[in-house]
Amino acid sequence: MTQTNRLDGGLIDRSTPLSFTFDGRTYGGFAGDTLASALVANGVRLVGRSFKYHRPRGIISAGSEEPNGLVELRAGARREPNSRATMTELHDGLVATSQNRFPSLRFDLMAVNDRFSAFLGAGFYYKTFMWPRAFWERVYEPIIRRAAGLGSLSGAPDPDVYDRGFRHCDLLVIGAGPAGLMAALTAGRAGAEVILADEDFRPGGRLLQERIAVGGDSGAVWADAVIAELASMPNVRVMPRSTVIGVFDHGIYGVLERTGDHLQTPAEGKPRQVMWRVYARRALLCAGATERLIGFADNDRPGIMQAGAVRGYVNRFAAAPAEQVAIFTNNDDGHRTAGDLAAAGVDVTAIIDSRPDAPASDVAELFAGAVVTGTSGRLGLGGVSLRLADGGHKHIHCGALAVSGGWNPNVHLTCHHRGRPVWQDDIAAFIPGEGVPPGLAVAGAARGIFSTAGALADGAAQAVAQLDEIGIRAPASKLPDSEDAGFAISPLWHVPGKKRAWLDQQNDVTVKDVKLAHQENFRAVEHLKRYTTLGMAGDQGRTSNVLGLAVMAELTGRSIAETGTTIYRPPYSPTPIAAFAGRSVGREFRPTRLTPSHHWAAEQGAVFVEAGSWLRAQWFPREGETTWRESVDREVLATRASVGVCDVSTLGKIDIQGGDAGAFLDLVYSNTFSTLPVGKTRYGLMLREDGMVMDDGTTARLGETHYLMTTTTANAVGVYRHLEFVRQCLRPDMDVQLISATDSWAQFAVAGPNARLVLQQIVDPQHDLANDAFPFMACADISVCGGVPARLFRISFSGELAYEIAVPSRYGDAMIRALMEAGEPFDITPYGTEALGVMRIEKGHVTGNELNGTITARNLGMARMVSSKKDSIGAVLAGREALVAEDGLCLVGLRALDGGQVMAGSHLFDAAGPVDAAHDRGYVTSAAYSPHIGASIGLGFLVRGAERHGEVIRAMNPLEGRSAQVEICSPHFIDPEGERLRD
Amino acid sequence: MNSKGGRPGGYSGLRILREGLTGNRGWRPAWRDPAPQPAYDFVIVGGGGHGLATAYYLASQFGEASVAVLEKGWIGGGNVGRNTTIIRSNYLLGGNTPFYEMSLKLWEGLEQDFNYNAMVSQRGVYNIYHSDGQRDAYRRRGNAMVLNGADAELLDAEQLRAEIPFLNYDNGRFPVQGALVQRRGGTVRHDAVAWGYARGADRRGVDIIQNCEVTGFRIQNGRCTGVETSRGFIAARKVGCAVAGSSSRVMQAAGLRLPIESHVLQAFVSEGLKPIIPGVITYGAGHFYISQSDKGGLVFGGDIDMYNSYAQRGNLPVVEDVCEGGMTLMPMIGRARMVRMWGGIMDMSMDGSPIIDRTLIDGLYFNGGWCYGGFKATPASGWCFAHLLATDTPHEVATAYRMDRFRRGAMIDEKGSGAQPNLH
Amino acid sequence: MIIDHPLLGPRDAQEFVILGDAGLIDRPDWKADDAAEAFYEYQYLRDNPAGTHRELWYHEMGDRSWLIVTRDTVTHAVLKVELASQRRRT
Amino acid sequence: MISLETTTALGNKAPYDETIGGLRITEIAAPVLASLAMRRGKAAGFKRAAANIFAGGLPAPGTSSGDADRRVIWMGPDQYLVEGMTGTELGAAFGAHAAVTDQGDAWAGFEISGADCVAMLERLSSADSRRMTAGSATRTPMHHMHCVLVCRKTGEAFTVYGPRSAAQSLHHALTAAAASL
Repeated sequence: MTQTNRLDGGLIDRSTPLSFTFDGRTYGGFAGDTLASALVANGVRLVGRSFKYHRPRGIISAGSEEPNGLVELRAGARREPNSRATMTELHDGLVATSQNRFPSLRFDLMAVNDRFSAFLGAGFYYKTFMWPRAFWERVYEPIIRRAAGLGSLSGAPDPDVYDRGFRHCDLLVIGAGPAGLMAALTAGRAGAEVILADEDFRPGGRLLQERIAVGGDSGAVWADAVIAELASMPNVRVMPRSTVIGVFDHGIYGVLERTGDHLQTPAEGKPRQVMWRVYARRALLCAGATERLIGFADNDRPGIMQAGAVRGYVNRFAAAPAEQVAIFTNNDDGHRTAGDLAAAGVDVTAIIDSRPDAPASDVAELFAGAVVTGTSGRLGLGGVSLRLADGGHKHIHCGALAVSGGWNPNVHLTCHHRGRPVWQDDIAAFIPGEGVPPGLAVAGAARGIFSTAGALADGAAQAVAQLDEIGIRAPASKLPDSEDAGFAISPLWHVPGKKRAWLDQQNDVTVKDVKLAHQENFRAVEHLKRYTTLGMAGDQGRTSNVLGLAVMAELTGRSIAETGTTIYRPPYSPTPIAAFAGRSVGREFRPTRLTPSHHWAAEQGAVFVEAGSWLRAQWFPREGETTWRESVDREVLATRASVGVCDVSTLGKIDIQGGDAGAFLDLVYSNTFSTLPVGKTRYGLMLREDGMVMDDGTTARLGETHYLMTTTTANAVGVYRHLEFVRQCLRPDMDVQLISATDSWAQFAVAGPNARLVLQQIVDPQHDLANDAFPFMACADISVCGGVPARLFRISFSGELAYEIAVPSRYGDAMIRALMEAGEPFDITPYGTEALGVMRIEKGHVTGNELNGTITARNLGMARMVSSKKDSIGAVLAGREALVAEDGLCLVGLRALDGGQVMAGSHLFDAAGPVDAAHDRGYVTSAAYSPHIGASIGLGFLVRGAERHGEVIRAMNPLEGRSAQVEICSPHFIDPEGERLRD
Repeated sequence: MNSKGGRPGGYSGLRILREGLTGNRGWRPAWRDPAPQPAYDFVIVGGGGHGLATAYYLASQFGEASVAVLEKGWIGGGNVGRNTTIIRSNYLLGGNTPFYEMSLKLWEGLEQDFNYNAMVSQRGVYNIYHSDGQRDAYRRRGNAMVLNGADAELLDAEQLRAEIPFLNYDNGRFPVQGALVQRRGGTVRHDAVAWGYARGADRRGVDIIQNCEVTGFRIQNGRCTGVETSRGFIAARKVGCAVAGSSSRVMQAAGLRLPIESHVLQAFVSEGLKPIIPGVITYGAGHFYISQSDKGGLVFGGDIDMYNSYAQRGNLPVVEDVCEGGMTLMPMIGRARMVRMWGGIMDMSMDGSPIIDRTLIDGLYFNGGWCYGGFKATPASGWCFAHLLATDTPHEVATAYRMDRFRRGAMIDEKGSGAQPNLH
Repeated sequence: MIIDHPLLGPRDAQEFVILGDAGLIDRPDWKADDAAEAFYEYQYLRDNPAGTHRELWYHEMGDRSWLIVTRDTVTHAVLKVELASQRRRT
Repeated sequence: MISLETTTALGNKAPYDETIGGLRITEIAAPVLASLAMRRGKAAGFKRAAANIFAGGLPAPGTSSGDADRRVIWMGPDQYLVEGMTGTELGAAFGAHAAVTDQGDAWAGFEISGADCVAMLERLSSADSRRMTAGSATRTPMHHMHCVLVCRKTGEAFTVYGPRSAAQSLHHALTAAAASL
């Protein structure tokens, strides 16, 4: 476990050694390492294989832009494919595995692709694999799919939990580098509510990676001091390990906090990550900049890194990329790298500076005006070949090459509202341009201010300016001194040559691919991106896009500014799907509503079913019953024979009060309610404005100015919304008040010939339930069981003598037990939604199956209920020609002949004739076995159905190869005259 | 040239070999960049999938030689380049099913027809159901499909589990009871559809003119005689608009008000992963559907953001809603990382179904209102629109897509949600 | 998105349900001679502007107010929010 | 005559009461609540009656008024939720000036107290509980449930009301959030 490339110093905690494995081999590291820095310290250069050509790849960066250093992290159900080694905080026992190779990382059979690269250029797959046709799914595609993709999911459910959270602040500071720290400090001292978010586990940004003094101290020491002061402010919240993933409308930011990823596993009940929705009045983007590479032949060998990353590994993590390091640069940054390496005692074998006027170096041999034309080494860099200023050639041995192609400001978040960055020549990079999200400002390197002093000053100034916009005066903080070097660059995008020069290493896009795209007229930047897949990988091309655009600009003879750029989209860096879902998953996906009798029903061993957001008893199996049908048939027969009870509390209940309540109902119902006497209930039909039936239900008049509407379970919320729309938007002049009473009442249907006898033992004696005293469709406020307030409605869904009795929900559990006790002499039978469904079909009552949003009152045979004497919603558009056509659909009853089965979803066809779309006459909406009739029956819609009662037709279900002969009949299978209801 | 590649410059495996061995110097532009002619017989406004397909079929099926496609920006930059690539014909209503089935049949022969591999991949579309009522609705739909000559199967939970074991069968809020499956459904590489039609049309003489924005219609006594563009006036015998997403904006220039609202639909893609999702899977108890691309990315989406928008970007609530559904249906995707979210602008019509029809203005034709159905409809939409433009009669499978159906009450409302576009 | 509720101040748009074009407030007269045509246009035709749009939002997870929100459909900027019940008919 | 016992929203005889970390979560056994809505055109009488029985009169949007045993929570324009009075009592006090509906059985109520209140509520609601002071009240969604959040003591004590039928789900959300801190 010797860390061969570990240097002295750095910001790691040597007192806390850690052990981890990569591809099964055990290595050592220290607290404060990332997986990447620990691998570097252990001299591991080869970490992965590329996407298309399976080229050996190593770590390039020290940040979230890493395109190559992707590993499968952890094991079992917690496996995390494509995890950036550079963003993985090392913990003891960490397990990492390389991906996209077979059988091993060092020997990968798929590397053969590399030899055929001439045939695998950009978009090659669009041009072949077309013959024979059937071969695509069977042969070609499976091969391509297996070859594609990097890591693999475990296939097991994610065992961790994720939280969602909401935070509000005056100023959100994004990034804790010099600009961000200075901004947060300025705003914090001014008393503003501040959130400082940084994706790193240790705030400081590049201050941690450079040897740059700030205020006379090292950058890291200064950063620690600032963080300490911020931590002491109650109005400031510092959020390390927190990535701002997206900018959404009106100052809403998505922030992913990795609360558990630095642990082996999160503690029980604690989230792995929290997705914060941050509401920020203002935000400041201090995300710094990302260093570009340079395109040259075989520039993807393990050991070739960003120069800034090399500094980071040496200075922050005390890890040398190799014993001998060469530098290839087109700007001064390369020289800073040389200085840092030399100071750390690493041998700098050469500085290759493409600028003829490169500044002299006192730490290494300088090749001014030279470029790298090629590299050697199979699984890791062995050396580089140069073309010197004088045209001569030279080979230099080195284990690592630090490349600096210039810096791209991290403008990503400024593009999230489709803003387009603009080109700035002097730094040869895009900076934030038009369309930056309102409320978001940019400071420091993120807008091209590359010096430390410049970043510190800009951070402070921007914070003051942003707070000023929201009326918070912030005194300017005193700025610490730091370096203020200028930035000199002369762009070099790629070194021309025959061999492949990589631009996008994650997607294996080379200069040749861009040339081909140009040749085939995929020249618009979006075509370039989509055809070559440049910048479409997980890093969204952070290190590669600009190179590709520059090459295209070269080919078209336009400037980069004219060529333009594609834009970045959320998330800023790849974000687990589970983190967006939070706790609303599995059984908690949506709330579960329980009926007041739920616990009692569970005691009875009821089988439950989801009914919208509710759980309802579906049936109550009894000892010895082997099929659900047995239970349901028994419940139906027992109810029709004696008495049954069912919890119907789920029906929507809306309390409607006011002097205009009746007129209001006349408008929302197609029939009239203003004439309904107090103490009476009426069936109401509610239409949408387009004339289709929206809902139906019974509404009771409890007083002169007081109605109680019931809705179907499914539409309770929608109907309430609709009533508020009518009340507030259409008739604000009316005196109407609404409130939902759905949850307030436990309501039970008591149905069957003995229903009255049961209720008489529950209802307090002063209330007369005799038929003439409390007739069909009567309703009243009553009391039960000695003074408990209750409501009684004489309504029936089953077609039997029936009541619905309601008590306040807190009495619901007691009430069902009371009804069962009172009903015992009559063998009262609890029934569930299945029996309820059977009985309503037998009675011809429609529900959601029939009211499917395309059905008119006319289709239901209820055209007469649409009053033409008053204004009611939907009445006018219900009269459109196609909706009143003679050959419209009519609700019919269907009765299976000779033991056949009616199946809902079957289509209806005449007794004879072809079975095809042209001869389709309708469809079955509901079906059930009717123990009462002794046959399978159903409801359905049939063209001209009303005229065809008595005819025998076919209910066809070719989908499942089933069919049935059915007789068309009235939808009312039992008691069509409704006598049972009335006695 | 070789037999498989069709005409000179055709694409084929042999061609790839030959080019590979000779430095890939022989590849030619997939389409030209011609300057606009002063006049064409047919001007198609909109260089998206539907516009390019219309031009392609005008040339290949109706022998029209004088056709131009005018595109404001770069071709394929609209919804054909920003959708979730699904093809299927699992529709319920008579006005729709034959049309989408025709489209699916065209997809099945498309690549050979236009000599471009758009990766039409019929790996199956699974619509999961979670209740008896939903099963019955799917049975009605599946029967409608079969009756219209499409393929459909109704699986119960056990049959489904045998094919897709990784769904959350036992611990979800709503039980997984089974699925309606269309095995001929699947996915297509969306950009390639635009490029394939463009290349095919171009090689048949169609002028594809990019960076040419239509700013108005020249209408003389009730007849459209051409279009004003950012590159000057272009005369046309007939003008066809296929600009879904911007339909209202463009048709307003002709003084027309449409039964359409524009809404943003978001979509998402994960990092490349080894194959794990077999076909297209849609959740029946929430807003989530998913497939896996040939590159390995999980491509998924859900419902629109609900508010009217032309912004091509959405907001967090819908992202979260989609991921909640995904995690509940298949909790194994939790640790897969989303790399990009984006939005496309939908022409949401008043009944959820499209319009392919003449307008009140002679010589001006309209194709739009595609809601989410646009991508899968591309071939049939192009063919039927070409048919209407060339013959002035609607194609038999598109007769229901009339502009006046709302006035007559003949809506084609698959969801039954009525005249509220954001519910379709 | 955030809707600046006239009574409650800024609220997350997630608390709301969006119906659509605010024109739905101006329901035609059912007795008028052209009622059929008027209701057709009222129910089915939209301006659908790319720009300023008046629309109806319902604060379902909040105070149950119906609001008229004036919003730019290109930038999503919210320009004005009023209580529907307080509106002056235009 | 059979007599009826009441159960709590969670379906038990005794209310739930648990301390998780620094948080105590208590189910309100039998909420006494009623909805109070002003009848159109009865503003004067309505306000007069309110002034008589509620300390501080009617609350402004986003707040509540009254005293310890009778609080009025602003729910919507001209609509309030009254704690500590039944519909009958309210009806008597307001007569024809108000529409009154009992709501004690419509809501499940939970008291939350402890130093971590805000940290917990941050995981549940977009309401800025950090800035809520004693008396602040707002309707806010929690895990897809329509809830009412009332601040009793700044930063230290809150009440959450949610749909009674969803009491189990609300309870799960509250306890999970408390445990996740």
